[in-house]
Amino acid sequence: MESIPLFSVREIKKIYKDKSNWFKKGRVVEIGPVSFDLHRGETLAIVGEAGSGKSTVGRLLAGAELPDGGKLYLGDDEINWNDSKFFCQNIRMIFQDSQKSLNPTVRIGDQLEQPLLFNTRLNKEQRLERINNALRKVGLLPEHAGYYPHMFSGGQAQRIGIARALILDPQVVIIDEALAPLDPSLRAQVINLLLELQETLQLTYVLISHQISLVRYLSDRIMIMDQGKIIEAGTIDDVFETPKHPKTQKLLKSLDM
Amino acid sequence: MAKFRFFSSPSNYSPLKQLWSLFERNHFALVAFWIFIVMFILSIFGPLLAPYSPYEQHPEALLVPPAWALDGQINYLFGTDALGRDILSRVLSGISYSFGLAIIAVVLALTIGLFIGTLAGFSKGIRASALNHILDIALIMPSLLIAIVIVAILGPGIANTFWAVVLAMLPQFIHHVRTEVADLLNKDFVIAYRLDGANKFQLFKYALIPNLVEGLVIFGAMAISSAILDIVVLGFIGIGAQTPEPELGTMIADSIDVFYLSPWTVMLPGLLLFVCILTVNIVGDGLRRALKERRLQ
Amino acid sequence: MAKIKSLLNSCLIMLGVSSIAACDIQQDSGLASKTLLYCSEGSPESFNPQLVTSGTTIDAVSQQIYNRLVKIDSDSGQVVSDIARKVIVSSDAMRYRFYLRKGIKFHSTDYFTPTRDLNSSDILFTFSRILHSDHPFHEVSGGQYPFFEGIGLSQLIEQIIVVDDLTIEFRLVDPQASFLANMATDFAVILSAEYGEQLINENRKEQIDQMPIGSGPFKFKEYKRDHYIRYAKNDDYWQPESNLEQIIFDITPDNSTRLAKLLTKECDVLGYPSASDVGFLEKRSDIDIKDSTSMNVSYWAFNTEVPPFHNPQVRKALSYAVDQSAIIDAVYFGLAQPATSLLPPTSWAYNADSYVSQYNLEKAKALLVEAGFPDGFEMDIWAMPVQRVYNPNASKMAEILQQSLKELNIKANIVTYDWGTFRKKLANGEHDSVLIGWLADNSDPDNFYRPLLSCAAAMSGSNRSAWCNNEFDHNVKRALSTADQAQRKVFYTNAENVIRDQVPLVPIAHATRHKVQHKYISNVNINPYGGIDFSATQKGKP
Amino acid sequence: MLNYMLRKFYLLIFVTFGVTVFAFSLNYLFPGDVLTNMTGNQAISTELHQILIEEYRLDSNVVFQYFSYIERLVHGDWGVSFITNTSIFEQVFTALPATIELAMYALLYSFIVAIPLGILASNPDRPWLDKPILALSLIGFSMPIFWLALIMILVFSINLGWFPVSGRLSLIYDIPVSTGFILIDILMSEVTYKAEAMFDALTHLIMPTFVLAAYPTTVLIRTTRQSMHNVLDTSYVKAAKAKGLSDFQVLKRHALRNGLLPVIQMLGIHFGTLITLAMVTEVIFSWPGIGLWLVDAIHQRDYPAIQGGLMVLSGMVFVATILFDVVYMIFDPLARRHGHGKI
Repeated sequence: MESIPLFSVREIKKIYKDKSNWFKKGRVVEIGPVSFDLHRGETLAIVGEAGSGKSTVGRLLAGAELPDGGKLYLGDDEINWNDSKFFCQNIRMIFQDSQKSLNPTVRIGDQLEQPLLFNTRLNKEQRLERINNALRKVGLLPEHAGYYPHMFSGGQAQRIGIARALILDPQVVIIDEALAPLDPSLRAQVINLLLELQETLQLTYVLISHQISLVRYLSDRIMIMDQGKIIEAGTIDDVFETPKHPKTQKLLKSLDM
Repeated sequence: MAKFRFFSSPSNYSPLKQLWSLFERNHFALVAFWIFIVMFILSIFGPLLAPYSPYEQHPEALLVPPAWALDGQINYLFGTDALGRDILSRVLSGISYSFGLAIIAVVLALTIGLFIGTLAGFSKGIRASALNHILDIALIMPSLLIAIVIVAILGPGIANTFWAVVLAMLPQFIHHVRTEVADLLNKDFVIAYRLDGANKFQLFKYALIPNLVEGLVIFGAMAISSAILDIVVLGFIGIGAQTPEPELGTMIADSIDVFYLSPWTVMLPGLLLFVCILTVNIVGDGLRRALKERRLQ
Repeated sequence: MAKIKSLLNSCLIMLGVSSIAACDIQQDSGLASKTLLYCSEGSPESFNPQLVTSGTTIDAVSQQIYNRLVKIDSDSGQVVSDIARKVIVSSDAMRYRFYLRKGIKFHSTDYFTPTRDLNSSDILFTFSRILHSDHPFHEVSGGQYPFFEGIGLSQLIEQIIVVDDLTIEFRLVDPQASFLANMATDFAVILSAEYGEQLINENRKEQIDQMPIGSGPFKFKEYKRDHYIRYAKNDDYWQPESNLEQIIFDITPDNSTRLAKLLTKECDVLGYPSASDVGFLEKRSDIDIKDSTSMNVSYWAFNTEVPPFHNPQVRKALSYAVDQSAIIDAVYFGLAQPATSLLPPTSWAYNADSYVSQYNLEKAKALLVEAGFPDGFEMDIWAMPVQRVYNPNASKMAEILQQSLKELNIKANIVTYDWGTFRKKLANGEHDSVLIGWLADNSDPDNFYRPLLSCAAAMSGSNRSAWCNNEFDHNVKRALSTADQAQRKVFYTNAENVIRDQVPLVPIAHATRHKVQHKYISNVNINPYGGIDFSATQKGKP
Repeated sequence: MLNYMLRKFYLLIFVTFGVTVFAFSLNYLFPGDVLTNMTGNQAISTELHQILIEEYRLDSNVVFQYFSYIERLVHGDWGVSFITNTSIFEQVFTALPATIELAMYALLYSFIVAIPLGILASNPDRPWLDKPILALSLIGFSMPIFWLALIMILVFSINLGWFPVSGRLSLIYDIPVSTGFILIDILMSEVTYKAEAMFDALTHLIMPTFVLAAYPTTVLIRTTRQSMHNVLDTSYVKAAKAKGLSDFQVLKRHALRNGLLPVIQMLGIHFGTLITLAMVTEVIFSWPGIGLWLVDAIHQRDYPAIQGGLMVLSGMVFVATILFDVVYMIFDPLARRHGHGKI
C-alpha cells in the first residue's frame, strides 16, 4: 500500500442544538470527532444503528453540511469547507433515495448536464459525449437522457444517481445507504456495478450502511459508530474476527442470525 | 398502484403534459379553459373589435334594449346605456379593464412574489422570523380589505386600484413561494444540486423555478378570480375606476339608476363578469384537481 | 298577538331553511298608517332655513316645523296670510304692518316648554338675528344668511317697530315690490325668542339651529345625519291638526334605492324621482305621478375669479359647447325645456324672442383661438352629488359636457364630493366651474337674478360665478324699485343681455318637477317655489 | 396548552402593536396636514395649532408621538370626523354592532345550509348528489356579491314586493338603542309594537343575510365535503362501520366531530373575507354598519374616520381569526404542536 493516504479526515465534528424556549432547555448532541485515512481504491464502511450519526458524517464528508470543527485532506491538500467546486469535482455522494435526489420536473439528460455546466467549460458536444458515456457506464442507454425521473424504476434511478456522481470524475464517492431500498436482485446488480467501477476507475468509496453482510462484501475497512462517537475501527477482518466493543459484538451477532 | 388502464399510459408524459392530460379529462374545465382563452384574447383585442368607442355617446339612441328584444336595434347588439353608449363596446373594453388588468396584476404580483418569496425562503434567523410575523399579519387581512386601505391612502382611480390589487395579493404569493422554497430546500434533489456545485442563482434557476412554476400557475389562476372581484368591487362601491371608464363594476354602479327601467344595462355586464369569474374558478379548480390526481399516481 | 307570533316563528324557520319565501301579512298596528315616510335625497344642512339656500333643507324643515308671517298659496301663487292674519302696506310701499294671530303656540318638547304664545317679540327676534351683527344669535352657526343677504335685506330695512303684542311694522329704506313675496318664502321662518333666551341661559346657543323650535304642524324629534329625520305631530297646532302621528324623512341619496323604496312601500312619497324613472312609474297603477311646471333653472357657472375663466371670451366659447338637446334627452329624459335665459318661459319677465341655438363647436373653437387657447387646457367640472328638480343627474350632465369639451382639446375632470363638503368648498370658491341650478322661492323674477349673480350674492357665496358686474346690478336694482311691470321687464331684458354678453354662467334647462306618491296618499302639497308640505296629508291603507 | 395560549397571547400583542402602528402611520400617509388628520379639526387657528402640537407631541420624535397616540386611543379620543364633527369613537361603536349582527346571522345561515349539504355531497351512497351540490357551490362562489344582491332586489323586492330593500328596521318603529343589535334591542324595548317591529326587522334581515351568506356557504360546503371525505376514509370510521354501526351513528359518533374541525379552521381563515363582503352588502342594502360608514368616509376623504374605521375593522378581523384558531386548537389537540406563530 502507498504511504500517503488519498483521503484523510481529522477530528471533524458537528454539534446539534435543540431549539430551546422559555420552558425547555435545549439538548445538545455532538457527532464526532471522527478521523480516518483512506488510500486510493479502498472502501471504508461506516456502520451503526439508526441515529448513531453515521449519516451526518457522510453528509459532512460530501460537503452537504458544514462541520463545527475538523479538517479534510485530499492527498496533500487541505480542503476548504466552503470551496464547493473542489468538493463536487473530487468528492461525490450517492443518495439513499435516488428517486428523491432527482429533480422531478427536469429530464435526466439535462440533470446530468447541469453539473457539467456548473463546473466545467465543455462545449455542448463534449457534454453530450460525457453524458452518453456516463449513462453507458451504469448500464443505461443514451436514449434515456430524454426521460423524466418518474419514468424510471428504483434500480434505474439508482444507476442514474451513480452516473451523476461519476460524471465529474471524482476520486471519492460517498454512498449513503444507497443500496438499502433496492430489492435483492437489483442490489446485487448495483453492487457489482460499483465494484466494477471501482476497479476500472480506481475510486475510493465511503460506504454508509447498517447492513453488515453488504459491508463485509464490499469494504476493506470498517468504522462503527454509536451515539455520535466511533466505538471501534479497523480492517474488516480484524473487526469481524475479534470485535472488542460490546455494541459491535451485538451488531455482528445480529448478522449471524 | 398497479391499476389496469386500457388506454396508453400517460405516465410516459412529461409532468406538465401529464397534468394537461388529466386536466383534459375534465370536460367542464376544458370548456372553461377555452372560454378563458377567448376572454383573454378579447381582453387584448376586444377594444379593436368594438363597433364604437366605449365613451362615444349616441344621443339619438338612449337606453336601446339589446338586439334580441322586441324593440332592439341590430346596430346596438347589447343595447345602449342612459347616455347612449353602446354596451357591447363598453363591455368589450370592460373585459380588458376587469379581466385583463386582473391577469396583469396577478402576473406582476406573482413575479414580485416569486423573488421576494425566494429570498425569504433562503433567509434564516431573525430576519426570517420578522418577515414571518409581518406576513402572518398581512395574510389575515383579506385582499379586498387591503386593497380598500391602499385605495383609501392613494385615492380612487383605475391606476391606484391596479396597484392596490397587486399589493394586496403580494403577501399570499410571498407566503406561498416562501413555504414552497423552504420545503424544496430540504428536498434531496436540491441538496444534490448544491453538491453538484450550483450557486444560489443556478439553484434558483434549475432546481427551484421548474418546481415552483406549476404551483404558481395554479395559485395564480385561483388568484385571478379574487383579483377580478377586487377590481370590480372597488369600482362598484365607487372608489376604484371612475366613470366614464368602462370598468365592469363601475359600469354596473353607473347603471343602477336605470336598473329598473332597463335591466340589461346592469345584467349584461354582470353576466359577463360572472362568466369571467366562473371560468377562472373552474379552470383553477380543474388544474388543482389534476395536480392532486397526478400526485396520487 | 298570537297570530303574529306564530307567523313570526314560521318566518324564522323560513329564514333558516330558505329565504325564497314570502312573509306577506298585513300588519294591523295603527302606527304604520299614521306614519308618513318621505324619501328625501340628502341631509339638511341645518334646521333653520334662514341659514341656507338648498332645497333639501327647505323641503325637510320649512313647512314642517315653522310658519311664516305670510305664505304663498300653491295654487294661485298669491301671497296669503299665515301667522299674520292681515298685512297693511302703505301707499308708497315702504311700510308694512303685520297683524298677528292670537294663540299661536310654539312646540313643547323634551328640551323646551313655551310659557307664552307667539307674539311680536318673536318676529323681532327672528329678523334682528339676521339684520343686526350685535344680536346674540347673529354669529351663531356661521353668521351667514345667504338668501337675505342676496336680496339685500339689511340695506332695505330701516327699522322694525313693535307696535303692540300682536302688531309689528317693517319700515323700508326704498320702496320694494318684492318685499312681501320675500317674506313669504320658505327662508323667512319665525323662531321663538323665548327659546333663544333659554339657550343663552344654558349657554348652548348653537342648539337653536340644530334642535329647532317652531310653531308649525310638526315638531322635531330625532335626526341622524345621512339617515333620517323624525318629526312628531304638534298636538297644539293652531290650524287643523294633522292626521299623521309622525313624518319621517328617510334620507336616501341614491336614486335607484329611493325608487326601490317607493316600490316596496318603504316610502310613501318620493322626493325627486329620477327623470329616467318617470316613464317607468307612469305605467304603474299603484303610483300617482303628477308633473308641474316649476320655476327653476339649471346652469353651468364659471368661477370668474380663476383664470382662464376670468376671460369672458373663454366663457363664451365654452357656452357654445353645451349641447342642450343632448342633455335634455339624456339627463332629463325629455322632461325639460332648453333654457335660453335664467328665467323660465313661464315667468312674466321672460323675453321670448331671444332664443338662439347655442351648440356650435366651430364657433367655440374660433373663440378659443381668439382667446389664446388653440390647444385647449385642463379644467374641473364640479357636478353636484345630489338630484334636484332642476338637475336630476349632474354627473351625467358633466359627462356629456366632458365629451364635447374633448372636441375642443379641453380635458375636463369631473369632481364631486358629498353634498355638505361640496357646498362648503363651493362657497370657498375652490371650483373652476360647477353644474348646479336654482329653484325659485317666489314668483318674482328678481328671485332669479339677485341671489344668483348680484355683487351682494358674490359676497355671501350664493353667486357661484363670483361675478360682480355694475351694469347688471344697476339694471336689477332699477327693476326692483319700479312698480310698473312692463318697465321692469325692460330692465330684466337688459340684465339678461349683460349675462349673454359676459357669460358668467350658461343656463341649460328648465325641468318639469314631478311628484310621485303612492295612491293611498293624498293631499301632499308641493309648493312650486319651494318646500313640500305634509300638514294636510292623509294616508290610506297601503 | 398553556404554552400555546401564551404564544397566542404574544401574537395578539404583536398584532395590536402592528395595527396601531399602521393606523398611526396613516396620519402621515394620508394627504394633508398631519395634525388635521389626527384631530379631525380642519380649521386650526395659529394659537390652537401650537397647543395641539404640544398636546399631540408632534414636536418630539415619532416614538413619543406614537405613545401619545396610544394614550389617546385608550381614552377613546379618536379625533372627530371632517364631515360631521362628531366623535369617531362613538360613530364606530354605533356602527359596529350592526355589522357583527349581519355577519353572525350570515354565518349561522351558512352553517345551517352548508353543513348538511356538504355531508350529503360527501355521502358515497349518493354519488349523484355530489356534482350538483359542487356545481352550485362553484356558481355561488363565482357570483359577484353585488350582482347577486341586485338580482335579488329586482326579483324579490321590486317585482314581488316581499322584502324591503334597505336598512334594518322600518323607520316607522322607534326602538331605543341599547346593545346595538337590533333584534335584542327590540326584545328589550318597551314599546307597544314589539311583535310588529320584530317581524319588520326579520324581513329586513332576510335578503342581506342570504346575499352575504352566499360566499361562506359555498366555502363551507366544499370544506365540509372534503373533510368528511377524509374522515370517512380513515380506518377508525371503517372499523366503526365494520362493527355494524349505522351510517347515522357513524356520522354522529365519529365523523361529525372530526369532520367539522377543519370547518372551524376554515371559518378563521375566511372571517376576514366575510367582513369585507359584509361591507359590500351593507353598501347595497344601506345596512347601517361599519362598512357603509367606512365607504362613505372614503368617498368623502374623511381621513380621521377612515383611520378609525380601518383600525377597528382590521383589529376585529385579527382578534376573531386568533379566537377561531384558539377554538380550533381546543378541539384538536393534534394541531397544537404545529401552531408556531401562525395565525
